[in-house]
Amino acid sequence: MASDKQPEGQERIGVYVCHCGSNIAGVVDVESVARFAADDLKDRGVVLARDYTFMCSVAGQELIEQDIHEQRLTRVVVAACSPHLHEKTFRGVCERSGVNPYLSEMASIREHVAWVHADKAAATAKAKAIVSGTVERVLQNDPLEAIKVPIDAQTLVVGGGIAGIQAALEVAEAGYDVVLVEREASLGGHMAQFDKTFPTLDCAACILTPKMAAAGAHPKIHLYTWSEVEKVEGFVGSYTVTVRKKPRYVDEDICTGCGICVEKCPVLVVDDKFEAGIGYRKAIYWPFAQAVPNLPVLDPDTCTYYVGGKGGAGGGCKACEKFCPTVPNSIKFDQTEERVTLRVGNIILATGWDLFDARRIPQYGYGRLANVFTNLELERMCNAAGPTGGRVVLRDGQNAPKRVGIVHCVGSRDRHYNRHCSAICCMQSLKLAHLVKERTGAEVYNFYIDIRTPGKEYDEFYQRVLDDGVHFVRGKVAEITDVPFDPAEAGREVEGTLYVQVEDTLAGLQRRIPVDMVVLSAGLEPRRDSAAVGKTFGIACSTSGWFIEKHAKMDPIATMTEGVFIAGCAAGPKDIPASVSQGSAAAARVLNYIRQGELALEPVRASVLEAQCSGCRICNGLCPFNAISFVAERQVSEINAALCQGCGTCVAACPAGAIQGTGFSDAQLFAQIEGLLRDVQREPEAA
Amino acid sequence: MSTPSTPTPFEPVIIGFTCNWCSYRAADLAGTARIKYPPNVRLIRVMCSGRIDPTLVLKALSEGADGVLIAGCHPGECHYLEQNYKALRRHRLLQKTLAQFGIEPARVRLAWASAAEGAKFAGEIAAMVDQVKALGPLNWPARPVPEGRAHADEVAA
Amino acid sequence: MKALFYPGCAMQKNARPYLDSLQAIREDIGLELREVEDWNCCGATEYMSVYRVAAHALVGRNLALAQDQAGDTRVLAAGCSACYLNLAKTDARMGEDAHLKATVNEALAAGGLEYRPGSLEVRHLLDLVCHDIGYEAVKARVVKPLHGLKVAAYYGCQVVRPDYDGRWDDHEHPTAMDKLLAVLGAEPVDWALKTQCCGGHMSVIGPEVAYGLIRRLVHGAQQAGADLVVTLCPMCQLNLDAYQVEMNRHFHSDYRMPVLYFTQLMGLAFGKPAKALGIGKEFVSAAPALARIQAEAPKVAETKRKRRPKPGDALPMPGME
Amino acid sequence: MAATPGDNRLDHCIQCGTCGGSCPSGAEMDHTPRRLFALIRAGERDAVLASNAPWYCVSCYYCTVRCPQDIRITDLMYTLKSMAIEAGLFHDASLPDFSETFVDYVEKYGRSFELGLATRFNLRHHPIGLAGMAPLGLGMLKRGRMDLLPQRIDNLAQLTAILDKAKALESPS
Repeated sequence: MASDKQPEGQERIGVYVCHCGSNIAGVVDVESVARFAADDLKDRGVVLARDYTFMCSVAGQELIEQDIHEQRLTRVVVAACSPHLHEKTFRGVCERSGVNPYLSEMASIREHVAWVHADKAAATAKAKAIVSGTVERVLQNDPLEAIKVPIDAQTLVVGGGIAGIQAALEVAEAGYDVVLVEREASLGGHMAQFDKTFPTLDCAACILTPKMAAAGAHPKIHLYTWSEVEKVEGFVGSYTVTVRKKPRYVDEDICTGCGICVEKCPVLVVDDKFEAGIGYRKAIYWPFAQAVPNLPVLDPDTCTYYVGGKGGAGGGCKACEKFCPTVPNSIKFDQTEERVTLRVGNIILATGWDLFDARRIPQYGYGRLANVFTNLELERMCNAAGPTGGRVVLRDGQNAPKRVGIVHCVGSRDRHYNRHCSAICCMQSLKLAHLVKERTGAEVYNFYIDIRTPGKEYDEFYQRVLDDGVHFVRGKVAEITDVPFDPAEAGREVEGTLYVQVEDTLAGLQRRIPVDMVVLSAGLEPRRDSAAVGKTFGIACSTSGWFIEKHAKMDPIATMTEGVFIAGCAAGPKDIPASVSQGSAAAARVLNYIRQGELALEPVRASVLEAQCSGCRICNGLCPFNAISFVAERQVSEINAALCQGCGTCVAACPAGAIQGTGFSDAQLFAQIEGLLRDVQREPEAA
Repeated sequence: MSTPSTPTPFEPVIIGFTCNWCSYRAADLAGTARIKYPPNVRLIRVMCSGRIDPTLVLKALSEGADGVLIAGCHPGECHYLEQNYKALRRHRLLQKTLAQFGIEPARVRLAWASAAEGAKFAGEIAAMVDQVKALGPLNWPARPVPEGRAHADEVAA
Repeated sequence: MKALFYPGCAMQKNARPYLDSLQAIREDIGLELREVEDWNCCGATEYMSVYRVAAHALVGRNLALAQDQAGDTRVLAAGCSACYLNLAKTDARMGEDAHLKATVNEALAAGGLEYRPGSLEVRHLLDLVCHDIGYEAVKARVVKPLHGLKVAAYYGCQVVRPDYDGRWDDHEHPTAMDKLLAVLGAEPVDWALKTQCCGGHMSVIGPEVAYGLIRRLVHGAQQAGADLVVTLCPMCQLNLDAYQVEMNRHFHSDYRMPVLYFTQLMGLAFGKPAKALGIGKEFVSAAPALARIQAEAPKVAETKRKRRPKPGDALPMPGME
Repeated sequence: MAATPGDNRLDHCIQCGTCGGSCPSGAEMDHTPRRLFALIRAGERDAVLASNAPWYCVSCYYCTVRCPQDIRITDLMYTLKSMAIEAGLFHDASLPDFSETFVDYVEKYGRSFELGLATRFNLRHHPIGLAGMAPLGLGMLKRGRMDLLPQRIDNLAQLTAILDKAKALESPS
């Protein structure tokens, strides 16, 4: 072995081979591995090697502690499970015993050997190679200290839906400042659009409005609605955030929210935001009745002042301005966008979801057939404050449907659109079935592939809907058409009947079920701009567009970027209780950081050896976190340790070898390669 | 079962570089799911496939490995945003370099596996082992690893 | 543009008017077609039902011949949906399945041929006209616009589905032919059945199934106000036209919905005589429908200004972009 | 049986019924395509190969483009038809006969032959129906849309050699 750093006799390594019951010992000859380490790796500094049933047990940990004390170990290798499970455990053992925790290493011989190989001899040989590689690596480890950064107590919450509101309230209630940024003109998010919530049938507004009001009035919550985060700089503890406030054309400080301007505005347009396209609003409008803040917003795309009414652009009716009773006038036609710069220590992203565009499935006829609606349209229709005053009617606005088909999984669980299950549509469809039945007495058919009701009291609600007499047809709807198949079918039905063509898979029959109204349970999709938003905040999206958690199971709130957390549907479809829980959980994580005052970061970081740096700046553009900058006066590049996330790309790219990647240095990796290939017989060089 | 006359079949040794977030976890998942694959690959964990510089690959080959597998997150899913694209570009360039060294480019394989793709990762390993078996032993005489970093300025971007 | 041409069995005979009208308009739109020499039947939907690999070899011979005769073009055009699909399918499958490619080529070798998948671009005539030659070039040749003629563009199945190369805007509601007909001056009607099945081979092996499907299409076109149906496939034309008569007899109905090829309408708009376009050879005469063509474009009624909605008024429809 | 050639994605079927719902002749089939796939999984080979469903497939490809699991259902139907011919299990012999008659003409002449096909098929299976269909045939002849004699390609020997070879490769025995 031609390693740069010879142990020179002073390093004393202990190797521990775990049986993990029979998990490892059933396939790998653990005694043989321990003997190999003790005998063959003696010249590499291994002074003792043991095998033990469960290294992670208290007894196993004590074994190491004892050896450190009695055998004066300086480095420790544990051959057991994946470091993702127990690296922290064994680092802790070292730390308690006075050995720098970063002088320990794990060799994964369970996940990467015992569980994936059946041939015992081959598995044992591979385990030995891995142990050998890990011993070489640990010899090259440097003692490290965790990096400490101070945490600014102010928190940014992005998204004012239920998850964001919850997070903001939790942090504010604990006594810390929160900046809550919402893209729309009011807090509330999608939940504000719903009528009732499953499975309890609470009125969505009744349970949401108090939270919106509390967030709006909280002295610690600084609200920026009709605003977007434009730029994020810095790192955990001290982010600098630029918020862009879009012009509302209404002075927030003067306006009293009396609503005369809205009343007097003569321009009526379809509200395809809050009313999901089935209601109208004015050119100056309230986002909705309970909006927080209680301020109207003016839409320059439809206001006659901007699009040009009588007298051309700049003319227009100006009725809002004329009738505004405040002094000075609240209407500000010349308002422009503003930028606000803020300092925050942590960021919670609760940016939510978009509804699948049902027009993408032409055979379902949405947009073509008048009486095909989306779930969101029906939510608005059911809502007493909605465009129909809570009446469920056909597109004609008059007649109630006598037969309604509800189609599940629209745009979900389908390789052509989204492969994921949208998680809430089964329950939403059941709820809508119940509401339609209750309001109209119509025959209701639910067309489903599987009914998924895995929440508290969810299946009980399904039972209740069965009691209501709602029909269930198991089959993914093939098409919805207004064309009768033949004169006989036409004769049976009235003009305008819709036929839901489906295979009733439980009966094994193709059926055409005539209905008056179809409701498409369109699924949840990632926000269309999620990739760009992810880039702004330095977090990653999956190819499907949902944000990626640090760990899907064990750390679903954190992201790969320290100090940036996600809550609610931004990481995938969730129902209201889950979104609320995540909002609280994200707040708890942030409060934890704030209370600590400073944060210890993993010291896996890159750093520049200035003496070797030639100032070529190749590394400068490579860093995804903008951690590398060029210091002009010294003509070298410099890495900000707090910004660096330790990916090592710059280490690999530096032509001078001037960048050191702590924890994954060239020396460590080279040594590990040598150790791993210790057993490989190389052909003698050609004579 | 082999008769005395047949020589031991060639079992290649392959070094696999895996990233901390996707492919190493995919390997963990393959284990948890007890998906079997050939024991010829020995894994090294790095934080990101963007860390793999050509020197590491050449080092492995010169130390006796018959092949090198580089596995990262899927393009677009990198936990460091887009560093795996850098791995992709370096791999392309490295293959040209290998050809100049007289080494079959197929000995260095690039694969993507998300943390959820244990089965895919196992499949990639099996395919890699077959690929290298077909090529036979590398027998690259031990030689010092190049002092400077090969083409670092070209591979940087 | 230049292309090799695979006419297929139907165009030779039952769809003769399709071929004749194509020949009549070819020069106007600058389409140079060279027939693949000694082509054989594509196997329709039947050969593959009996032999899975040989079916690809049957088509493979055509592809190999075309490839060898290609010269200065890569485009292989077909007019019949089934021919088009079979040629495209064998090309696609050989491209994605190395084993199939080897097997088919081994069979072709018995005839001294070989086909390299991907070496040809298999296209349907309508695709070429709409997407390569383009609406503007077609429009430039229109001398007798088909004003006043309401037409139902009927695409059938196998041109827009499964669409291996992603050439069509939509598998269920394509619009390419509608746009073409609009360019000719005709008025395409909005109907929901434009890609529904004409009955295919069921007209022979299970006529009652086919009659139901034929009636639905003919009735749907009539309900939509169409004077005639325009098609791009000999099989669709045969089922909707010739079997319309049988269907009427079966159901005791009296539908009279003429079915013409898009090339025939192009010819009319280009001022070609009806006879040269094969018009008159259809079972359901198109003459009454064609008599409705006017010299002037019909006036479009002005849209009323929106008034303010009142409670109980119709709800707005979602926009279609 | 589960290893039906032609599509290895059959295992992904979630039994949603999009295929059976979309099928223009789905109402006439004894088993919908979805049910056939369930039967294949259950190992009910004979029931699958005796089904009329593959023969009623009109190759409209609606199921194929709509299938949420991207299963090439239409192509599977072709596979099932050829397997059914080998197994000879269908109840209605007229179904495969049309295909086989068609194949016969193609192999004899290199082109299809509508008159012969229709006559031979109908003579065998619908001798009464044939009389009813005569006006259609006559109409076709009158309009110059049907040949009395089949056309033959020049290099039929080449085609025969190719097809013979392909068939030999298809069922190596």
